[in-house]
Order: sequence, then structure tokens, then C-alpha cells
Amino acid sequence: MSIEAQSILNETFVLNLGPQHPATHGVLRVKLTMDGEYIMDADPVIGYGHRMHEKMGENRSYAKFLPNTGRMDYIAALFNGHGYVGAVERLAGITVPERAEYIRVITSELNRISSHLLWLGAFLVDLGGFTPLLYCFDDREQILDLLESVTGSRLTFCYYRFGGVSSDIDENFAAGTRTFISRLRSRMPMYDGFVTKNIIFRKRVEGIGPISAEVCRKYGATGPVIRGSGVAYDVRKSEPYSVYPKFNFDIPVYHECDSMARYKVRIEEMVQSMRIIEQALDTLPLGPVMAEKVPRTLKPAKGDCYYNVESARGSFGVRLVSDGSENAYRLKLRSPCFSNMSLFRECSAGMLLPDALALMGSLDLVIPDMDR
Amino acid sequence: MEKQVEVPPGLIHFAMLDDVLNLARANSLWPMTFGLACCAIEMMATGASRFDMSRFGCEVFRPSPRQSDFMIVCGTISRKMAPAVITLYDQMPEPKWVLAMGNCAISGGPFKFPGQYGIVEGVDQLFPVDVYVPGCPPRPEALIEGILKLEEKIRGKRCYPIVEAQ
Amino acid sequence: MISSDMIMELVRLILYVVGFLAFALFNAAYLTLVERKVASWSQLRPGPIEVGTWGLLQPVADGLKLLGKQILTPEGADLILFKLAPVMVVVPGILCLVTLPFSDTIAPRNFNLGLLMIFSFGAIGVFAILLGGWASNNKYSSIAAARVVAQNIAYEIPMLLVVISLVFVSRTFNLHTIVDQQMGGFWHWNVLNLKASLMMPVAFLIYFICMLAETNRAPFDMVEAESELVAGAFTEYSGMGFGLFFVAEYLNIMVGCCVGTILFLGGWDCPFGLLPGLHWFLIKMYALCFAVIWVRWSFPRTQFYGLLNLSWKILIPFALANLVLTALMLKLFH
Amino acid sequence: MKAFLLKSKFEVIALQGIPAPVAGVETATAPLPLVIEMEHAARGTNLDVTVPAERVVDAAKILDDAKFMIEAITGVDWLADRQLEVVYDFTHAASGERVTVRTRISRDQPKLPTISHIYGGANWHERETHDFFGIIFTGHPQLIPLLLPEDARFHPLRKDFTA
Repeated sequence: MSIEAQSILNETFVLNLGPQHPATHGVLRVKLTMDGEYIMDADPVIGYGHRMHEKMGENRSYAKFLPNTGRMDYIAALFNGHGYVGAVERLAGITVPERAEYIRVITSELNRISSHLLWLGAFLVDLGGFTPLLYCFDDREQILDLLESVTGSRLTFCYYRFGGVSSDIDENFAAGTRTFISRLRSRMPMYDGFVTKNIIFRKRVEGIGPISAEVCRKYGATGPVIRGSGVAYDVRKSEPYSVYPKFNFDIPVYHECDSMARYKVRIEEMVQSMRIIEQALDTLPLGPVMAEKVPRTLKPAKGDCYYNVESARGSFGVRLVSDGSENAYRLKLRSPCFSNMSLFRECSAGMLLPDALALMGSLDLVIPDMDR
Repeated sequence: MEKQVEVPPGLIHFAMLDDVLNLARANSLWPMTFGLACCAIEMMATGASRFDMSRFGCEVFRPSPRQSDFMIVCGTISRKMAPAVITLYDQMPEPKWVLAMGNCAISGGPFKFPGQYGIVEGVDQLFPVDVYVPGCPPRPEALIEGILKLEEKIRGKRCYPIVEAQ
Repeated sequence: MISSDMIMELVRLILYVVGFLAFALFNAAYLTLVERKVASWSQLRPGPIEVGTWGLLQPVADGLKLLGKQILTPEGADLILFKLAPVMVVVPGILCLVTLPFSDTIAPRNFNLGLLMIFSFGAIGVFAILLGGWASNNKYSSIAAARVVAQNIAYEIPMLLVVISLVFVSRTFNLHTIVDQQMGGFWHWNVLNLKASLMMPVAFLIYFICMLAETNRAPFDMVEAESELVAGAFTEYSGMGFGLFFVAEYLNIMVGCCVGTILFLGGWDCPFGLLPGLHWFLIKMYALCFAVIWVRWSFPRTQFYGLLNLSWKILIPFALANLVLTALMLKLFH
Repeated sequence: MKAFLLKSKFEVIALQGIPAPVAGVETATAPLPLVIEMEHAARGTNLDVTVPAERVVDAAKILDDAKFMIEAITGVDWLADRQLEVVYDFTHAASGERVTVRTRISRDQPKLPTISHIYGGANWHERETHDFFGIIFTGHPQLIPLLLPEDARFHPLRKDFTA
């Protein structure tokens, strides 16, 4: 082959996708080396939403950091709160009343449904379908109403406290949750018919963006990503925390490794979350929602611990190092999006741009969670 | 405090035309698809079914700054992001407006602390802001009120009733 | 010598020019409102209701605002082509209207080769978008420009194949005559003309799909592809430059729906053989427009190779089969 | 896979490092217990391994052979000891067991071999740790700021950092 022909064949260009781009759901930048519409190399440049959470964790007392947890992964804010209070409780040796644990499970699972609904809509927007987003938001607003009635905020919840939750749930909340569950159940066939069975949608996700289980292991991808790759890894089952062992639920696993598998996992997870909520509401014990004798300024003993929870995006972990003072010595927040995104470079090579965006959408990224 | 500069009035006025144009601009505000952080989700909720900002004709989210009329700065601006935000603002054609949504965009909000190294403390340090909508994040109703305030600013008078707290 | 006939002809011409420009722009403007309304109805929300009753003044506000916007030219753009492209994209749409008969009496020019003229003008719009995308000196625009050419070539073929089979049946390029042949109730319309070709309903479907692709509408909106290419070929256009692309899109939809109505749905014929006239033409045309918008808000976007596969592997074979079948049936039975 | 089955392997590599203490540290701390089995409920990890800096790659290889998944890499700045601690967290997907690998390096010469050729995901985690603590991972293919601006020359999570 002549040199001229080779140079024509190797004609690549660099495309900066973002930081402001409709498909990146925020401020992610991907430096794409493209050959026509084929991606040769995709180098994500992150950090545009870096908000110094870990520094703030060292700067302020344990309780004052609580509002920050609502602002990391703001779509599934309660999980961050759960991970953080769990770590502090583990280190300080606080036992949480059972009713509070039940309430945590109920609200967390509601938040998981709302997060998956938002993902479903945003994913369809990535694929060019706008209408499902509005239906998802319609359902999501119902959850936000419920959560607002107990937590007081719509999005950046700060509800869990060391030793319990800030306020008790009432009959209205329980009744409203049951109404919502029956409503969502009745709407699942609609989503199924309009999205899952849509031929264009299936053509765009089936077999697109394969992520093997081995890649997930090497990159530490968790949550629906690893479950869509055939590994039944769920922190709720593998390292049971809170009162999850008391409930019957399945871990949805699909072995196709493609975007469709991740889609199906999330849809199935919503169904399982509804099961958990119903069981929790049925067996909700009476009692206090705050542990007694939790000191106002918490000073956990020297040492460190790790605590992780199954967030809507994967395993959210907190490594807490205490030096015995009222501020944490080091607070490491292990965000699932960070690990899930890190495999994008390896998996997107050789893909077409729209397919790579479908893959990115199926990872369910929340940029400020990734950048922390 | 910066000294207020008196802008001399133009020699030629197209009073009627200006009024008509401003009326049209006020009723056709196209925001830019641009989400920075948490507030972006509330911005999406404002565009969604329950709150529906399309009632006021401002649901046409344009992905390109060239076609948008105002920028909703919704979220924290990190120092890494600041040059990109300024570029986006510069790319918008005149007349353009900026709406700072949420405490982060107003002043740095909860992420402002002594010794912070990562954020810009308020978008007004980068370019002028027309309307501030406080909240962390502001509710969708607040954002709609902010947009109506912007309309009021463009038109010179308000045509929608003010909702009083009960 | 100026005869009264010539003056009448001149007045008629001017009236038609003014009337059709007004009609074209009115439709382009209000189809945007219809689009937003249909979108809102399919999305459980009210849509524009505050700007004028029912949002009726919304397109006026949008148009005036776009007129009053600064027009930016990006650095490194090809200035002439960049400014020319928006104009070039609108003109063919308006020119196509010249030959469309709206009713038995309302037709600006009754060409014998009207159908041919529409398709030749329709092909120009693509090049305008190509030029605009290329002249913008923006990578997203360039990708979109390359896409739109591939897409339009792919869909021009099945569309023309279908139209040729229809010309076989009607033996004319004259749109007025084509409608005249279909008068007398819906069973005479070409879409149900099974005597001529058993595949006529399929041909109509192919035409509709191709029209969606030719006008770059979802699910084939590769030109704009918001979540992939920002705003595609229009990324760098601001103000009325962008507005003209917008106008052209809706004009093309309208022309496509008009042609579909004339070719397949009997033009101004009443479905039951009563009172034919302009109103029936408009009803059919707007029903088709509604379908186009409805499709947009119901489906996600296809992939680019999916779109090409659809054309080359499904639509073109079917269109060819239709052509052969029509020719055979004409030869055998007529 | 049971984490305690790995204990002996870790002990071997951890012991290998003992005669050669980290350069620049005059045995600031007493000899640490090297491999500790822990109760998961109390500390969130099953096996806590402390290895010398140059044995990090070996430890990662053991875990990779045992099909562990990388969870996180982070640093802790022990200003009083003039040391930086790097903590690696690994999980086993099937059993949910967790192994924590720690190593301490001198604060003046923060150098550590990379494990990004074993675990691709370590690439970003190491870049992040480099951002925050200035630890240089030798052999890392792309050690440029990840979360901080591209021209950042500061390490904000060091305890003596001031903006």
C-alpha cells in the first residue's frame, strides 16, 4: 500500500464530546479520536463537577457532613446517606432501632425506583426518544411527593441520622406508598409495550456495548452493569446490611452483557424493590426511630472501617478513618459511577458514535457522583 | 461597590418596534440544554409533566448555545469547568440572559468553605446574571417564578399574577 | 398591447405568489405549534397555553424573536456558503408549491411535468443542508452533513421507484390529471387501487417512510440527532438562519404530505363521492402531517446503519417488486 | 473463595519485605501485625493485609488470581508520622468477602509501583490518589490530573494543604 493511501486510511480527527453535550448528562468530557463515525479511542476527562466532598468530610464534624451526602449522587441521595451513617455507626458502635432500619429500607428502595425511572427516561433521550422521559417523570413525581412528606426535600435528601432517621413515617405515607406501588405495577406493562417491545429500541440496544464479566471485575464495575454481565453481585445479598436479610427478593441477572441486559436488570430491580417495600410495610415494627444516647458531637474511637451499600448504580462505599476527634481524619467515598465509567475507554473502542452513547447511557452516570 | 454607570439613551428610538420585539422575546425564551449538577434534575422536572414550563413557551431546550436565548446556570461551577462556561456564554448570540439557579450558582452555596480549592464562588464572578433563584435545589415552582421574573425584566411589566404564600 | 386577459393573468399571478408565500409561511409557523401541542398531548402536559389563547401567538413570538437575534458567523466558516445555505434550503420548498393543485380550481400552474419538477426541486434541499453543515467548520456539522447525503440518496431511490410505479398506473406526470383519475370515492384512490397493483398499500407505506427520511424527521432525524451531534448540521446557525432551516423542515413536511395526498389519497376527492373540494385536500394533508409528528414523539431514533439497512435491504427490494408487479399487471390486464 | 485461604500467601510476601524497611523511615512505628483476619461486621473487611511498598504488585497478583474485584484505592496522610498510607480495597463478587491491602510510604518520596497493568480500573483510582496526595505511581501509563484541572500542581487532601 502506498504511503498516500495509508495516510488517507489513517485520517483520524479528535472530537471533544462535552463538557456541555446533551448526551453526557452533565459535565463529562470525552476526548474522542474518531475515524469517520468510528471511535478509535475514547479518553474520558472527568472532574468538571468536582466538589471537594472528601475535603469537606475532613473539615467539619460528622453531623455537619450529612447534607453533603445528599449532593453526591443526587438522584439516589438516600443511599449515600445510608453508606455514610452506616460507616459512622459501625465505627462508633451505635445500634439502630429496628423500626428505623425498616424505614431506611423503605425509603431507600423508593429512591431506587425513582432513580431507575429517571435513568429509563434519560436513556431513551440518549436514544432519541423524548416522550418516555415525561412518563417516567410523572411516576417519579409521585415518589418525590411521598419522600418529601417524610424527608422534607424533593431531591437532596438528608434524612438519615446517626442512630436512626430524623422523623417517623405515618399512616398516610404507608397508604400512599401502597397506592403508588399498585399504580406503578399497572404502568409496567405500558413501559414494556412502548419501550421494551419497540423494534427500534431493541435494534439500538441488543448486542450493543458488550461488557464482559471479566472487564467488570478488572474495573470494579458494580450494580446493574455487573448484573447485566451475568454476575449476581449485590451488596444487599453478599454483605447483608440493615434489615435486608429479612426480606425475600431476587437479584435479577442477565447474561447477554449488552445494553439490553442492563436495561432489563433495572426494570426487574424496580419490581423487586416494590416487593421489598411491600414486605417492609407489612412487617413494620413499632418503636423509636432514633437510638438513645447518641452524643451531640460524635467522637468515634481511633481506627478505620469500610461500609458499603448497594446504591442504585452499584456498590457505594465509605472508608472512614477516625483519629478520635470530632472530625473525620479521612473520608473516602467510593462512588459506583467512577468505576463504571472507567471501563468506557476499553469498551467503546471501535464502536460507532451513537452506539457508544447508548453504552454510556446504559452505565447510568451521575457526573457529580463520579467527580465527587 | 462598583460605580453605577449611566447609560446614555440612544438618539433614535423605535419605541413600538422595541416593545413588540421585547414582548416576543419575553414569550419565547429558549434555554440551553446545560446541566451542571443537582439543580439540573429540578430543571428537567420543571420541563416535565407536572410543572411544564412549556406553558410559557420556554420548553424548547436547544443543545447548541447559538440558538438559545438564556442560560440556566444550574449547579456548581468548578474551576475546571469555568472556562467552558464562559465559552458557552460567549457563544450565545445577543440578546442573551443568564439565570443563576441554586445556591451554588449564586455564591458557591454549601461548597464554599475556607480553604476550598475547587469551585467558583458564584457565577456572577464570570459574567453578569439577570435573575437569581435561591434554593438548594430550588423547587420547580421557584424556577418558573425565576423565568417569569426574567420575562418581567425583558418586558418591563409583569403579566402573570404573583402567587402568595398561604 | 396589454389586453385585459394579460392584466387578469398578472393579477392572478401576483395573488398566487402572495397567497402561496403566506400559506407556506403560515403553515411552517403553525406546524411548529402543532408539533409542540401534539408533543405535549402525548406527554401528559398542557403545552403552550399562556402566549395568546391556546398558545396561538407562540409561533409569532418565536418568529419575531428569531428575527431580532444576532446572527453569528463562526470563525473559519465559509462565509458565502454559510449565509447562502439557509436561503437555499427554503426556496425549493416554496417552489414545489407552485405546481401543487389544491383543488379543481386552485392550482397556480398546471404543469404537465409537475411531479418531475417536485422531485427535482426536492433534491436540492439536501445539498443546501450539506453546504450549510460543511460551511459551518464544525465537526458535528460535518458529520451530520455527511450523514444527510447518504441518507437522502438511500431514500430517494425507493421513493422514486414507488412514484414511477404510480406513473405507470396513471400514465402522466400531471398532478391534476392524477387526481382526476381518482375521483369518485375512496375505493378509487390509488392507495386502494388493487386492480393496478396488488401492492399499492405497501407502496403508500414505503412512500410515507421515505418521506419521513427525506424530510429528516424522527426516527430518521440524523441531521439534527440532538443527543449525538448537538444540533447536527444547524449547530452553528443562530437567529433567522436557524429559523429558516426550521421553516424549511416544516415546508418539506407539508410538500411531502401534499404529494402523498395527491398521489395516493385522491387529492380533493371526498371519500364518499360527495362535495369534493379544498377542505378535503386540507383534511387529508393535515392528517398526514399529524401522523408525521405523531411518529416523531413515539419512536426513538434509529442507528445510522439501521437506517441504511432499512432502505437498501427492505424498502428498495419491496419498491422494485412493486414496480415489476405493477408493470406485469398493466401488461396483462390493460 | 474464602479470604482466609489467602492468608498464608500474603504472609509470605509480607514477610519478604520486612528486612528492607521503607527508605527514609526510621522505624517510626512498632512492627505491625501483617495479616489480620477481621470480623466483617465490625470493620467491613475480612482480611487486613499490610505489605511493604514494593510488594503491592505481588499482593495485587494474588488477589487477581483469586478473582477478586478492585473496589477502590485511596490514600491517607499521616502527617505526624511523615508517612502516606495507600489503601487498596478488593471484593470477591461471589462470596462478598473483602480484602484490604495497606502500605505505607515516606511522605518525602511518595513513590509506589502501579498495579494498573493488573487491574485496568486501578488506572483511574491511582490517578485520583495522585491528584489528592501527590503519590507517584511508577510505571503508570497516564499519570496526569484526573479530577483536578489539567494544570493543577497542588494536592488538596494532604493535611498541610492550604488553598
